[in-house]
This record gives sequence, structure tokens and C-alpha cells, in this order.
Amino acid sequence: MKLIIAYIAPFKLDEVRDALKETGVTGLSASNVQGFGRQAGHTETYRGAEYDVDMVPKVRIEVLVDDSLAPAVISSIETTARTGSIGDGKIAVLPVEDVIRIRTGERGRDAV
Amino acid sequence: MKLIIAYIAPFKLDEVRDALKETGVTGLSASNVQGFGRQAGHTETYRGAEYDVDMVPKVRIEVLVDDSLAPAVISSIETTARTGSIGDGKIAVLPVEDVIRIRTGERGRDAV
Amino acid sequence: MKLIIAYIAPFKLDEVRDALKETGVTGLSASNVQGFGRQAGHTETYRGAEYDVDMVPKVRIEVLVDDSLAPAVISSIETTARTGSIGDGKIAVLPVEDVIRIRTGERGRDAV
Amino acid sequence: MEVNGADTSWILISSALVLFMTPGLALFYGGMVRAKNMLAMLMMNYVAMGVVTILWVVVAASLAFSGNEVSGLVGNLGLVGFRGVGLGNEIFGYSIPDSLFLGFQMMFAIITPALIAGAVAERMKFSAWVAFVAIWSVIVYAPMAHWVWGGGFIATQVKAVDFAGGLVVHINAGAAALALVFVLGPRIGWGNSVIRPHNLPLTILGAGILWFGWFGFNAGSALGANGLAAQAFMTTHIAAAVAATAWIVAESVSGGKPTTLGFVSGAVAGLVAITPAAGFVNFMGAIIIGIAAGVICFMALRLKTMFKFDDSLDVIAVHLVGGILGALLLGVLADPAVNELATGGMSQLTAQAISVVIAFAYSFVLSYVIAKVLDMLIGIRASETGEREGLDIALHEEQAYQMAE
Amino acid sequence: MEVNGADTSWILISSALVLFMTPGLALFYGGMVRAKNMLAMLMMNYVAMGVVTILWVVVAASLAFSGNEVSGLVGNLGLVGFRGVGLGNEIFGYSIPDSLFLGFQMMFAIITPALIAGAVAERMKFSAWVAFVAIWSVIVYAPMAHWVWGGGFIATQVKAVDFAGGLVVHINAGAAALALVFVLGPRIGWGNSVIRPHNLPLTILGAGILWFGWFGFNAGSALGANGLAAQAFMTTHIAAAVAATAWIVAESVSGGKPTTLGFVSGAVAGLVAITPAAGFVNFMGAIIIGIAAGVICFMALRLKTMFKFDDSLDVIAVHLVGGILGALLLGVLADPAVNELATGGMSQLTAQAISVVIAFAYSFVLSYVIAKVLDMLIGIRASETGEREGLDIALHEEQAYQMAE
Amino acid sequence: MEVNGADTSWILISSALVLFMTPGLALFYGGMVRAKNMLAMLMMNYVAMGVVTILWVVVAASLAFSGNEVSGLVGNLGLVGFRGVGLGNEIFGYSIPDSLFLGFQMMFAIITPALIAGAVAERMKFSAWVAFVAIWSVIVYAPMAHWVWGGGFIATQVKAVDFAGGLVVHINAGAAALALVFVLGPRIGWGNSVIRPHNLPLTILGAGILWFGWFGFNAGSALGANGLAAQAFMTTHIAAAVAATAWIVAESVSGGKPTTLGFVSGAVAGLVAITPAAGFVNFMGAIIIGIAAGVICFMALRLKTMFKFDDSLDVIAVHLVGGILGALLLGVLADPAVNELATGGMSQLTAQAISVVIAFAYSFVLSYVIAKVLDMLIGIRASETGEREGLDIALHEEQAYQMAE
Ligand SMILES: Nc1ncnc2c1ncn2[C@@H]1O[C@H](COP(=O)(O)OP(=O)(O)O)[C@@H](O)[C@H]1O
Ligand SMILES: Nc1ncnc2c1ncn2[C@@H]1O[C@H](COP(=O)(O)OP(=O)(O)O)[C@@H](O)[C@H]1O
Ligand SMILES: Nc1ncnc2c1ncn2[C@@H]1O[C@H](COP(=O)(O)OP(=O)(O)O)[C@@H](O)[C@H]1O
Repeated sequence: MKLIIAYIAPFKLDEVRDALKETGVTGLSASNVQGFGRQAGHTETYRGAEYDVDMVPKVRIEVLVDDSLAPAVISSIETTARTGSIGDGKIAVLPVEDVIRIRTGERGRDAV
Repeated sequence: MKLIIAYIAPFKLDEVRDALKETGVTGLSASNVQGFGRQAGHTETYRGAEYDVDMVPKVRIEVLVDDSLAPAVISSIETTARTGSIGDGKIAVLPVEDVIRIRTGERGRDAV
Repeated sequence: MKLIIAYIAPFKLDEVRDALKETGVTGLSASNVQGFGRQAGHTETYRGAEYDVDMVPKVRIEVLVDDSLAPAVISSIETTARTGSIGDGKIAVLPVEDVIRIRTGERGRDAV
Repeated sequence: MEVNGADTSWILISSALVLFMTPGLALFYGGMVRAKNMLAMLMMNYVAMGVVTILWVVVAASLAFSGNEVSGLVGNLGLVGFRGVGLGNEIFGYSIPDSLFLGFQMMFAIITPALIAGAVAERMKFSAWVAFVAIWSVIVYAPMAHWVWGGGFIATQVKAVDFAGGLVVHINAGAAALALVFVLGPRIGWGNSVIRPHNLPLTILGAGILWFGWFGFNAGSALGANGLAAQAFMTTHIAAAVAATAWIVAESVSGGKPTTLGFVSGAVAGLVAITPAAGFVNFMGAIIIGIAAGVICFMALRLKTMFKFDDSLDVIAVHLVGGILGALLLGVLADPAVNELATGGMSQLTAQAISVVIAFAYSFVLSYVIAKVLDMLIGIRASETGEREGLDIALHEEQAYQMAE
Repeated sequence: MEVNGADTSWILISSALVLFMTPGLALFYGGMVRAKNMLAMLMMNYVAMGVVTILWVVVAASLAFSGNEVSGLVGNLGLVGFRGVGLGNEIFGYSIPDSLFLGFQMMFAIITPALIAGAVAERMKFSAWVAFVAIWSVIVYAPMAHWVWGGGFIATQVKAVDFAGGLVVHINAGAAALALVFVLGPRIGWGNSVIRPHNLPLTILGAGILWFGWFGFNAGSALGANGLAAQAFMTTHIAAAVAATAWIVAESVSGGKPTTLGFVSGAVAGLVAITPAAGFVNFMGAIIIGIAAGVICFMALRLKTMFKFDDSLDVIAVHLVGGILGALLLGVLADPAVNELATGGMSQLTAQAISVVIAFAYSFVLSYVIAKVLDMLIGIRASETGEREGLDIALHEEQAYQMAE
Repeated sequence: MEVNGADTSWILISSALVLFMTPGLALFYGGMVRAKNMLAMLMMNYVAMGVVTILWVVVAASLAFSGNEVSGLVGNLGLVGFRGVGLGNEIFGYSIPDSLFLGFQMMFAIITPALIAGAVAERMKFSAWVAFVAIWSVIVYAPMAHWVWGGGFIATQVKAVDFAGGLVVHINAGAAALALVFVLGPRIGWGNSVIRPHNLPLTILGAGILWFGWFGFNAGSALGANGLAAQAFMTTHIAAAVAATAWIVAESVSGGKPTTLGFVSGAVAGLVAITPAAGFVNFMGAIIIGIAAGVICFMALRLKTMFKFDDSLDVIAVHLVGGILGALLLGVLADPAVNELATGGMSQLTAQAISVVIAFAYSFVLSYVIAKVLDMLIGIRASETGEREGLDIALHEEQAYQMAE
């Protein structure tokens, strides 16, 4: 099994979630992060003092999937989250040793 | 070492933390996430427009543990977080190559 | 590639980010967590009822890096985030199987 | 007496101030609940502005202020639907228009049930709450207002006084809160761990609005812009300030830190306790009432642990205890040089004590019965799932805060 | 007539109350946008307090209230720069100082364009907004105020009445909102998924402030502390309460839950609808207007889906529809016993209908033209990147909320 | 003169408005600090409502307004404990009750030290703050109020005027802020990176409340409901509006974007600068003061970088600089047609300048000494751990916001 983590633009969350559902994903978790990357960031002003903020708000999506589904999930995120401009974000694929569904105690791919 | 990630119902956080302490866990980190899963989600209304929200608030717990402690941690979370109804959440076990305690520079199992 | 996760004191975020930039890191993501650890926590009061809060606010940093950069990143976080007092936090190193840059579709170390 | 522009001006703005207290109270309470119950809490308060207004116009105002039937037990139906209430002051003969008098009183009728909401927070069903507020306004609030301010038996026979609502508002709401808490039972998880407020800055802002609005409540109760209004204004402010300070001193003395929630809770306790006394006591009296309210209401917080009832946001410690304190202390501290309507002394104190018992008993018993009947008919408690998930989604299909998009 | 202290006192505080509505409106709107556009929303409201004030003093007040030129179409330049406005009442002869009369009216001129902001939220460029507000205040608001309240042709020839701004404020703002929405087009992503409010507690607090401030708006429009002010006070409150309740009943009847946003939206709708009628109708009239506003404005929410325009925060359903409702119902419900200036009946209704058409048409057409011209000159819509990233950063280089440090 | 209902009505509500400014100020400041110091900031403001009220009643009011001792340097102890203050106006002979006059003045005594809190935010110890406020109210504020408004030497000998508190409130608080900042030193990390506000919407709401309350502050200072109150009302509003606009223009001209924080900061600067002048200048004067305040206070933000002092929330740039601006410009702009008490011109300007120097010097020196002594006795700065962790937990054992449960 894999844990697929994607950092995406916040306004893409709904679209990506819908796309993942179609891919067959049955669950995911999302949270707010502040991302720093190639994307330029922006200037902010506080009472006349300008300063650069190189962190921009992103959404972090985590999906636990069975190995077989991983490629489809990745390409689904890639396609949906892409706008072509800097800041589209990244996907990371991590190995997972086990997954447990708390409610039933199921383990492994059944639990995903 | 392992990183154990658990997505649980928010109202279970205190209980799970207390149970983990008893298991011998000496640290953990928790954050808010929005989860999508089998749990039905709910309807929301905004000025007469109804829409389905399939994301529900969950708490994400991360525990770095030594391999030997992992099974106890998992079963402790399982037991405490289980209510038996959909939405109880999931646990994932990820391999960890190294852990460092920043304060002392200790590494590996000593650092956990 | 590695995913380096660090739990640090919130007021260290700016410093750590700047140090990482100098190390050659081109991206990272940060989020707020509540941490429990050796750090004592504190007492809070609510209408005359005192209770112990053993969770303290921490910042969680995630950096995807190429294997070659990992040691430098770790030691950079260690040096910058260290104050020497309890609660400095932890670093974990996780194996990553693949990284994809959404904008370009690049994979692996090019994508980091 | 003719309608007087100055008095009208002051009661117009006082009425607006008292109305503004309900949103203030909503924030004060709302900040103290968990995020998932925030909107439900706000709604319990706001809905009183809708439902009570309607019932007040339709019937409750008449029961409170029209005539005097059954030897002072209740008004008649002469003003049903505000019948005959015009631009002048023919009906009541105060120096303000009749409609304004009824309007000023209406704002009290609104906030009183809203006060109860703090006790039942985070578990009561919205439909049951609306029904409770509606029935209670008519059969508990209106008669009590009649007894005390509408020429009823507490004023004329018991001869107790209540300047701005120690009996009618605070003891009344506090007793109802106690009754509801017994019928409802505690929140899931209560007693295991402390249920923590989600947004204290809103609570503190709410307290600021309450303090501001209370000037209309108490000084407006002079029903004119005169020396008595000024006196009530000052005693109100002084009692609030002293009680707030006393509360954080009590916190510190009993081994804790001075808290911001403590400061504003003390302020509200002081405002409650001075309410019945505002236009009867001198400045020293206000200081004494302030100290008593700050210290005793703080100590009264322990009641809920001692007697194991879940009064979510401490309505009983603040409003019931504070209201009783004020109503009784007024018996001791009333200064005829301030207002000849209350002389202080033993007979005054006795009258006050009797009125406290009557107000408490009437409100407690009737509230208990209403709650029990409603519980049998429609159920007054939210479902367990709803309570866990949060009442905002369960009862209102809304969330207070959204994840950044 | 001499300057009267009581009336002055009431209009001083009424003016302050109306000014306070703009921050209240800012919160009401701000809570409904996404977090990334929060400050931009607040700023669209607040900036009206700056820009409109300046223009009002410089020229708009004069166009609205000085003399009567071109057969009632516009005022003259006699009061430019508040020339000759002193401490007395020589110019207008009301029972309050002339400067206060112009000040009270100024607060209306401020909040009216601020109301429009809700429709164009989350996509309009700040510079274009400022330009729009500035021009609109002078060439749309000031003449309309003249026609209705400055002795212009709607008052004298059409003989329509408008107690506190159904035409001048709500229909005027609503028609401008509609025009702007057409010129701007919808927000990115509108129609695909529901764009959700980020902080409803602030919206609900904002509504509380609006309700509070509206007493100054409507009861202050009696321009004195008297029976008529009290009447307007009461009809205002009753209509708000009834409409809020009616809205959540309508929600429940149409299969949803009663929502807190619904309750406060209903309250605002009721306040809007009673505005033109507040000093003309009796209490039954207020109740009818309240019910109508609650139910019909709720139904009017569907217009934007039916006709596919993105009125971000429903300014049209609430202010345009609510304002029209009130202006027309007043034709039917006006009670000469309340105020002999409006008699009700067919001729009154006709006059009201004509005035509604004129107000709508004038505001819609001119607003459309101003927006189009501005769009050609400087562009009125934020860049796509700016809209996605959020207007706060793109237009103001600020963020509403910061990650905890 | 008899007690007059209209004046009483206006000063009752004005007093309430001024009290409401303190919660408004708390929000204004609170939104600008980091989340971990939010409650501590709110508490520094609120506690002034407790501590200053008590001291005012006990002794400070008497020092300020009872008699005139030591050739105009201080009042006597005749009104200690509000002795003899009744429902009439026998003591002061204004057209409002004596207690109300002292109450109105009390609200100024409360907000003045609260203003200082912005400068010492995020590092001062709560106990030391309470001690400072208590001592300062008695030995700095009360005498200064006496000199200017209590018949003391600034009024009678220097012959400077101060309509609503340029000297007594703003310069006084600003000078004290400067002294405290020197004694305290900068926050940890100050100068390395910009310390960012955690919740600007609350700051903006707070500014809205301040603007609203300032009508009571300035127009209430006419002590009656009359033409002068209306004049002060209008100049206040105009100066605020112009200064807010001028500030964002200055931001834009100097290469930045117009910010919401800039707009509200400008508004506050304008309100500060018009305070001493509100009842002395005409509308053109108000506009000039507004422009000066908006532009010069904006430029004064740089002082703290130039001279390297950490005035956390810019109390000096806004209140000290703004207060001086207003006090001096009034010397030039006073219009005897508005108020014959100030004639404008060279001698007026000189008197104003002297009064500014005296107020600044007295407040700065005494504040410095009080702070130093307190620092030696109990320490005035929070511990380093406390400062890092956040003052809310360290000093009050509370957290402003809780993780959703
Ligand atoms: N090395 C990294 N480790 C963790 N997160 C990263 C890393 N690089 C980028 N990110 C996340 O991805 C987001 C987008 O990255 P950015 O470099 O701006 O865009 P792009 O990938 O299109 O070049 C960042 O804001 C950050 O949240
Ligand atoms: N595949 C997944 N990847 C990541 N998180 C998941 C996944 N499946 C479930 N979750 C998390 O677990 C929570 C509960 O899952 P759900 O399917 O509703 O309950 P259950 O596991 O009891 O069937 C979700 O809200 C989500 O946060
Ligand atoms: N085993 C763990 N798993 C996950 N997070 C941990 C773990 N131990 C510590 N942390 C995180 O690191 C923070 C600091 O840990 P703590 O034990 O207080 O300090 P130190 O590492 O200096 O002894 C914690 O607040 C928590 O966020």
C-alpha cells in the first residue's frame, strides 16, 4: 500500500476530490498548509513596512491506496490539479506497511 | 521505527492520548483534517441552496515509535477510538529511517 | 528521496525556513499541530476549574529532498531549531518512492 | 403628564441598547461553547428576538401591563395585539409614548429567556427550545413582569421592589435554567474532562457589548433622562467594575491566575447583582454589591461540581446567585436619599426575601413542568450523534467556520 | 421652530447609529465571503465612510438638499463645502441644527453604496470600486435623495412617500447591484460548486449591529424624539422579528432546516422592507410587511439561479426585492392615524409604484453606464490570478488571518 | 442652571459610548498582536475598566474636579468617595446631574491608560501593568485633567484649550507609552522579522466601534445636546473620513497598496487629531486636520525604525503625534464663529504649544519614574519563556482559541 501526499492549490480541492472518487478512491484526508516553493510568494504590508511572504496557502491531501490503484490516483491528481502555472504543487508517494480500519479491525488492502 | 498515523473522530482525541500515554508513548502530534470516507457526510445549506459536504472534521494523530512498541500502539488506538459506527477512521503504519531529537541530537530509537 | 518531517517550536519557523533555503532546499510545507511530549505542558483555567493541557502548539515542517541533500537538511534543522530546552522537537526521515511535480509531470529527483 | 422629548430620546436609545444586549449575549455565550455548537448557540439567543417579539405583541405585553386581574396575579387582554396603542401616552401616562414603554419592556422579555440558553448549551434541540421560549414568555415571564412592574401583588402587597429586573429577569431566568438542566441532564463527556471554550475573544467582546447595553437596561429603567437615571447609570458601572476586579482578586487569592474570562464573568455578575438595586442604592452600596457579586458568584461556580449538574455556561452561578444577592442586598442597602420608593431596613429586607422565594419557586416549578411536557411530546434533547457531530450541522445544516479555500 | 435639545439628542445618537451600521454591514458581508477575500470585502464597505463623506461635504449634500432646480430634478450648489452651515437651524428650519440634519443624511449616503458591495464581492477591483462609489454618490444618490427628501419631483409631483429610504437607499442600491453584476460577470467557479461563507459568527454579529443601528435609521427619520419616532422604532423591530421568523419557517416548510444565516437574512429583509413604511404603518401593517419580506425575499434567492447572474451575497433578493415590497405595501397599508402624510389606498399605491419604477430605472441605467465606462477606462474586474489567490493579497497586500506563531 | 433632560439624555448615551470605546480599543489592538498574546492584550484594556473606575470614585475624580489647590496644580479631597454627589447639579452646576458629569469624565480616565497598552503589548507583565495603571491614573491623569478641565493652570493661566482630550488623553497616553517603551525594551525578535497581526478583521471591527464611540467622546464634550455638539459631531466624522482616505492615498503614493489596516489607522489618527479641536474649528478646519493627521501620522510610523524603539502597535505615531498635531493646528484653525472660547491666531498657538510641552514633559517624566520604580520592585517584563510561549498561557492560564474538538 501507498500513502500518496499531494500539495495542491486550495481552489483545486473540490475538483481533485471528485476526480479521485471516480478513480475509485474511497477515502482521503485534507488539511491546510503553508507552502514555500518556486512560486514567488507575495509582498505584504504592515503599517507601512513591506515584507516578503514566501509561504502561500496550499491544501495537503493524503490518500491511502492499494498499490494497484496508486498509478491511477497519481495521474488523476496530476491531470486535475494542473493549471500549468507555478505553484501547482507536488505529489509524493510513500510506502505503507499496514493499514487498519478502526471500526472493523480489517487490515491491509481491505482496510484502505 | 515507525510513523503511525491515525485519523480519528475529534471527540476521541483526549481518550486516545491518555491510552497512548499508558502504552508508553512519550510523544505525539495532532492536527485537524477534513476527512472524506464511507461516512456519509452531511447536507449543508447556504441561503436556500443545499449541498452535500462529504468532508467531515477528523483529527490526525502522528506517533513516532520504536518497532517494538508499534503493535501495542496500534491496538491501543484501535480499542480506544472504536465506537463501531462508520467514521471511526483509519490507522496507517509507515516505515521511518531515522528519528532525531533536536534538543540533544540523539538519533534512532533513543530519539523517539 | 526522503520526506523529512520536523516538529519544531513555532517561533523557529522563519529561521528554519531561511536556513533550509541556504542549504539548497527549494520547497517545503508547514502546518500547525498540537504536540505532546516531554515538555511539561501547562495549566489552564476555565471558570475556576484548573486543568492540565499537555498539548503545546508546534509547527510541523515537511521537506521532500533528494537523498544526497537529506543529511544537510537534517543538520540544518537541528542547528537552527535547537534552543537546548525541552520542547525543541523531533525530526523524522521517511523513505519516498516517487515525487511528481504536478505542473510539468517531472518525476523523481527532478521533481523535488 | 405630557410626552416629554428628552425622556423619549433616552428611552428610545435605551431600548435599542437593551435589544443590542441579545447579540452581545449570543457572542458571550457562543465563544464559550465548542466550535461545532457555535451557530446553535447564537441561534438560541437570536431566535428570542423573533419569537418573543411576536408573542409580546400578540398577548404577553397585555398580560403583563394591561390592568390587574385576580388580585394582582395577571393582566387582562385589553392590549392584545397592541390594540389601541398609539403615538401618545394615554394608556400608561408615562412621559414617553405608550408604544415606547411597551417596546422598552419587550426588550427585557427578549433577553430573559435568551439568558437561559447558556445553561442548556450544546445539547438542547432547537425545536424544543423555540417551543420552550414561546410558552415560557407567556406563562412565566409575563405574569412575573406583571407582579413586579405591572401593578401586581409583589409590588402592591409584598411591597418588594426591583429596579430593573433582579426578580423578573435574573432570578427568573436562573431558576428556569436550573429546572431545564435537571430535565436535560449533562452533556456527553461532562465531568470526564473540561469542555473548553473555542473562542474567548468573542466572549470578551460579547461582555463588552453587554456592559454597554446594560446602561440602557438599568439607567433606562428610570424611564426618563433625569437624576435617577444618572444614579442608576453610575451604580451600574461601579458595580460592574468592582465585581470584575473582585473576581480576579478571588481567582488569585484562591491560587490561580487572574483570567480574562474571570474578569468579564465578574463584570456580568456585578451587572446582574446591581440590576434590582441600581436606582435605589448610593455609591457605597454599589461598591458593596460589586464586591459581593464578584466573590460570591465566583464561589458559586463550585455548586455545579458539588451537586453534579451540568450548567454549561454557569447561568446559575451568575444569574441566579447574582440576582438573589442583588435583590436581598438592596433590602439592606437601599438609601431613601436616592429613591424614596425603597427605604432599606428589616421590613424591606423581608419583603425582598419573600419576593425572591416567590420568583424562584414560580419560575422553577413552571419551567420544570413545561420542559417535562415538551420532553414527552417532542423530546428536548438532541440525538447522541447530533451532539457528538455538533449541533450546527445536526440542527441547522451549517458550519460556523470553513476551511480556507 | 427653535433648535430643540431633545430632538437634537435623539438625532445625534441616531446619526452615530447609522454610521455604525456600515461596520456592521462590513462584518455581515465579510463573514459570507471566503477567507482570502475578507479584508477586501471589509474595505469596500469602510472606504465608503471615507470617500462618500468627502464628496458629501464637497458637493453631494448641496445637490440633494439645497434648493430645487430644473423642476425638482436636482438641488443647486448653494451648500457646496457646507458653506454657511452653522450651529443653528436657519437653513432647514428643523428642530435640530442644520449641520446635524446634513450629518444624519450623510450617514445614509455612506451606507447606500456600501450595500452594493455585497453583489460584486470577491471579484471587483478596488480602484474601480472607489471610482464607482465616488461618481455614483454624486450623480445617482444625491439626485435621488433630492427627488424624495429634498423637495424634488417624487415628493411634490409623484407624491410618493419614503419614510427612511426604501427608494433612496434599498431600491437604489439594489438596482445598482444588478447593473454591476451584469457588467462584472460571475466569479470564477460560480455555478460549479457552492461558494461557502468562511465565518458565519461574524455575519451574525454584523446582523446584530445592523438591527441595532437600524433604530437610528428608521426612528431617527422622524427627525425628532416623539411619538412618531417611537412608532417607527416599534414597526421596525416588529417587522425585523417577524421576517426573521418567517424566513426560517419558509426554510423549514421548503424541506430544509432553519438556519442561523436564514434567521439573520430574514431580519435584514424585514428591516429593508419596513424602511420606507416605518413611520406610516400601524403594528398590523408591520407584521404583514414582515411576513411578506421573510417569505418573498427567501423565494427571491432563486432569481439568481434562474436568471444566471452571480449576485454574490444576495443584495438583489434582499435589498431590491425587499425595498420594492416595502415601497408598494406601504401604498396599501399606510394608516393616516399613524401619519397623515400617507393615506394608503389606490392613489397612494399608484404613486408608490411609479416612484419604484423611476428609482429602479434611473439607478439601473446610470449604474450600468458608469460601470461600463469605468470598465473601458480602467477595468473593473480583478485579474484572474488575483481572484484565485484572493483579493486581500492581490489588492491590499494583507492577509486577514495569520498562522499561529 | 437647572438639570436639563435633553442634555442629560445626550450625556448618558455619550458616557455609554465612551465606555464602549474601551472594548473597541481592545479589539483594535488585539487583532494586531499574535494569537498567543490575544487575551493578555484584551485584558490590559478591560482591566482599566475595573481598576480606574475604583480609583476614580475613591480619589482621582476629586483630585481632578474638586476645587483648585496649590495655584491650579491639583484639586482637593472634597469629593473623595463621591462624597455628597447626589441626583442634582449642586456641585458643578452644569445642566446635567453631578454624578453624570463625573461619570462621563470617568470614561475618559478609563480609556486613556488603555491607549498606552498598545505600546507595551506582547511583553509587559500583567501585575506590573495593573500597578502602573493604578498609580498613573491618580498621579498623572487626575492632575492633568485638573489643569485642563478642572479649572487648573493650563486653562486659567496658560489659557490653552482642549475640547475633548488632545492633551489630557492622547498626548498624555502617548508620552507615557514612549516612557514605558524605553523602560521595557523591545520584544524578543523585534527588528529581525515583521511581527504580524493575527486577526485583522477584529482590528477593523474595533476601529468601527472606536469611530462610533468617538461621537460620544467629542460631541459629548459639549456637555449638552446643542449646536456645538452637532458641530463637534460633524468635525469629528469629517476628520476621521479625510484622514482615513489621506492615509491610503499616502500609502499608494509611497509605492504600496492601500491597506485596510491603513484605512482604519488613518481613521483613528484623524479622530485623535480632531479631539482637541472638535468644538473649535469649522468644517474646512476639520478637513485640514484630517489631511494632516492621515499623512503625518503615516510618516511618523518610521520614527520607531529610525530611533529603534519597539512601540508595538504604534501608539506614538498615532496618539502622540496625532494629539500634538491637533492641539497645535487648533491654535491656527480655531474659528470664533464656532466657539468664542478659542480665537485662533498667534497667542492661541503659543498657548497651545506651551500646553503641549507641559503635558508631554509631565507625563513622560512621571511615567518613566513610575515604570522604573515598578521595575525595581516587582519587575515589569514577562519572563523570556512566557514571552515566547505567549502571555495568554503564561500570565492568564488561558488560550484564546482552541483546536476544534
Ligand atoms: N520539496 C518540497 N517539500 C515539501 N513540499 C514542497 C516541496 N516543494 C514544493 N512543495 C509544496 O508544493 C507547493 C508548490 O510548489 P512550487 O515549487 O511553488 O510549484 P511548482 O511545483 O509548480 O514549481 C509549495 O507551496 C509547497 O507546499
Ligand atoms: N484512503 C484513505 N486515505 C486517507 N484517509 C482516509 C482514507 N480512508 C479514510 N480516511 C480517513 O478516515 C476517516 C474515516 O473514514 P470512513 O471511511 O468514513 O470510516 P470507516 O473507516 O469507519 O469506514 C475519513 O474521514 C478520512 O479522514
Ligand atoms: N513520538 C513522537 N511522535 C510524534 N511527535 C512527537 C513525538 N515526540 C515528540 N513529538 C513532537 O515533538 C514535540 C517536542 O517534543 P518534546 O518531547 O516535548 O521535546 P524534546 O524532544 O525536546 O524532548 C512534541 O510537542 C511533539 O509535537
